[in-house]
Amino acid sequence: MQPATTPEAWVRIVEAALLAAPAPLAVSELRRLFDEDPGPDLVRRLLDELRTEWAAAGRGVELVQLASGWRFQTRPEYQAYLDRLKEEKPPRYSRAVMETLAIIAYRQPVTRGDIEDIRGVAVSPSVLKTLESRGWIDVVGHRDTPGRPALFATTRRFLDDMGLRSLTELPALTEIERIMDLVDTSQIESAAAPAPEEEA
Amino acid sequence: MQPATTPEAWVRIVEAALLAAPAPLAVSELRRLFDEDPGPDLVRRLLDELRTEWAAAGRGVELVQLASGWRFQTRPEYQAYLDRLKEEKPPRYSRAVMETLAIIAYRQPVTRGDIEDIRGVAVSPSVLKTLESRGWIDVVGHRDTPGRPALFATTRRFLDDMGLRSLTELPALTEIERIMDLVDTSQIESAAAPAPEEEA
Amino acid sequence: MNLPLELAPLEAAGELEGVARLYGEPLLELPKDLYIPPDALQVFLEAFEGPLDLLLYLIRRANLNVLDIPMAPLTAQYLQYVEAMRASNLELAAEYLLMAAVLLEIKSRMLLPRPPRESTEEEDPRAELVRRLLEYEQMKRAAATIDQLPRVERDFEWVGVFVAEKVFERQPEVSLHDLQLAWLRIMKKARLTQHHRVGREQLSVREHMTDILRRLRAGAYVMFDTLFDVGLGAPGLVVSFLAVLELVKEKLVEVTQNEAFAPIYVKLADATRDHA
Repeated sequence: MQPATTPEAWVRIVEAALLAAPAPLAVSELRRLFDEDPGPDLVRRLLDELRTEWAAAGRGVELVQLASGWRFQTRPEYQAYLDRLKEEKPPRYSRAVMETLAIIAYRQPVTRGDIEDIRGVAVSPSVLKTLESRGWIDVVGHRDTPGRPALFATTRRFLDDMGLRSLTELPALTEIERIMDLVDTSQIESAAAPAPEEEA
Repeated sequence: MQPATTPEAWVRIVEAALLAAPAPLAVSELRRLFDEDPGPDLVRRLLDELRTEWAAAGRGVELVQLASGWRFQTRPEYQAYLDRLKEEKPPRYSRAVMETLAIIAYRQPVTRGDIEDIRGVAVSPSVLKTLESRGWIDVVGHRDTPGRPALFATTRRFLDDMGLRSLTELPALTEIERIMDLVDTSQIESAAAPAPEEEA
Repeated sequence: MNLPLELAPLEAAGELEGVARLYGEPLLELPKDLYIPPDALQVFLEAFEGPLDLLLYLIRRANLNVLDIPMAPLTAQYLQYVEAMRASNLELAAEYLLMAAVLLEIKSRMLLPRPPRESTEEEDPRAELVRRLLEYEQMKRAAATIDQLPRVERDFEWVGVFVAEKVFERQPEVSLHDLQLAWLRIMKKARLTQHHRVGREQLSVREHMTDILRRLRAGAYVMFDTLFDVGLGAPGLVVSFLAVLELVKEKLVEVTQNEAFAPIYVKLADATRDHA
């Protein structure tokens, strides 16, 4: 171990420790790095120096002080880049959500009862809530029947997210029906991935 | 997200990604960071630039190329300081573990029986378990002999943890092999023969 | 061939705890005239990774040529250790006894006169042992070398900077294909093909229905004329008109006209009722 005698050497040690640490390091912990305790004030000066140095270099990583200590972390502006490295698969909507969305898209405006009639099962409120919070459906009115059920329709945002200019650009149902006649039933079943019914 | 249009901005993105990555990043992964694929050569140039930049700054952290990609790691000279922050010492491995590891590394793929033949003693299952749970060896197949014994080999993780890019970077075996080749065959015929057969 | 072995007598084990932990080869330099207590012998035995390791130690310590091992003294020395271990009631691994048998067998074969003619063909009885010793020694050294390689967590640390993520939920991605499949599934399941043969035109009617409902959402009366965008052309106007008719049919809107040729007003049906 080289003897660390200069402030520059101390900064480098603190830097290496912070970069390798799995959790924020408190000043009290950083003091343990050295043979002789440099005291809290010197450690704080080293930290300030380090923070300034990294900020001046315009790096995508910055030194920040948190409740539990100091740590290096990426700047939020870089997250979009870092996200691209993520392996994890995006979440999938359940079949209930997708079918409800399809019914609303093609049969709008529809009530929850309409959807239940078509799907043949009860539609859980969480399914509609999922689509509403995504901004893809909303209530456009109420049907003038007992209970005055809400009428759901797709939103402009839905079209935007799907890359459509209007609902008429949705895949034509007649075409679907034609395909359906051609396609083997088992093929459809396997293509329509069996996402669990419950998860929204 | 700021548009990254200058080489300096690219370097900073690669740097942030490497600093934040929980595992080494391959060039192919780093290419995914950008809107438009910069191609492998440009990424390699950015990596070289980054490595040079960090080395020139005399930091306690360096950019290294390993079997599974590029990664920042602390320089060994700094370990004595960093150890002071550690709650527990890293495990020390017994000779049995290290010898088993060496045999697997240099003679892979090998069965437990092969290892026992070379060491002249039984290999306890705990030795293999230790190496497997460290992620340094795994079963890559089974030998087509009675009992179909498992064939062990070292992992990419082993190379990464040892700071190696490939098995060919393992330290050369001692001169014993050369001696064995030079030995007068009439004197020790079969002794000279078997050494090179399974070399990795 | 039968060089005298300068092997330490068994009694010559001393401060074994220290030396026994040494990782490396000539690890035990034992004082000559000390009695070995059984537990020290145990430590001594544990310092070796097996009979090959013990043999290598004996050979290297006596500075012998591995390629020309004097079998008689080596065997004698080895047996001495094994005997001492047995006498101390140490649990001796079977490998040590097996090796003793191997050594004795080689030694006896060496004593047999070789037929002069076949001497070049005949293998040295020690060959297999030598091969194993060399192979083991090589791996033993390789293990020591690998152990010296800088290793993560012992000699260096990975750098892992915290990723400061903005908290946002990752949303599922849905493609038109997914939507199509969903609809397909519905129709297969419910066998609705007959009843819901909805084409492009009808869909655009429904789109206009939604648009009109949105415009009426405020609850106020809206002039009938304003519901039609002339820019859509004749087909568009027809579709818009069909949408209004459909809305009326489904009792979603209320159309009012006070007298002939007076302006026609459209209003959400429910809104009307709210006020009523």
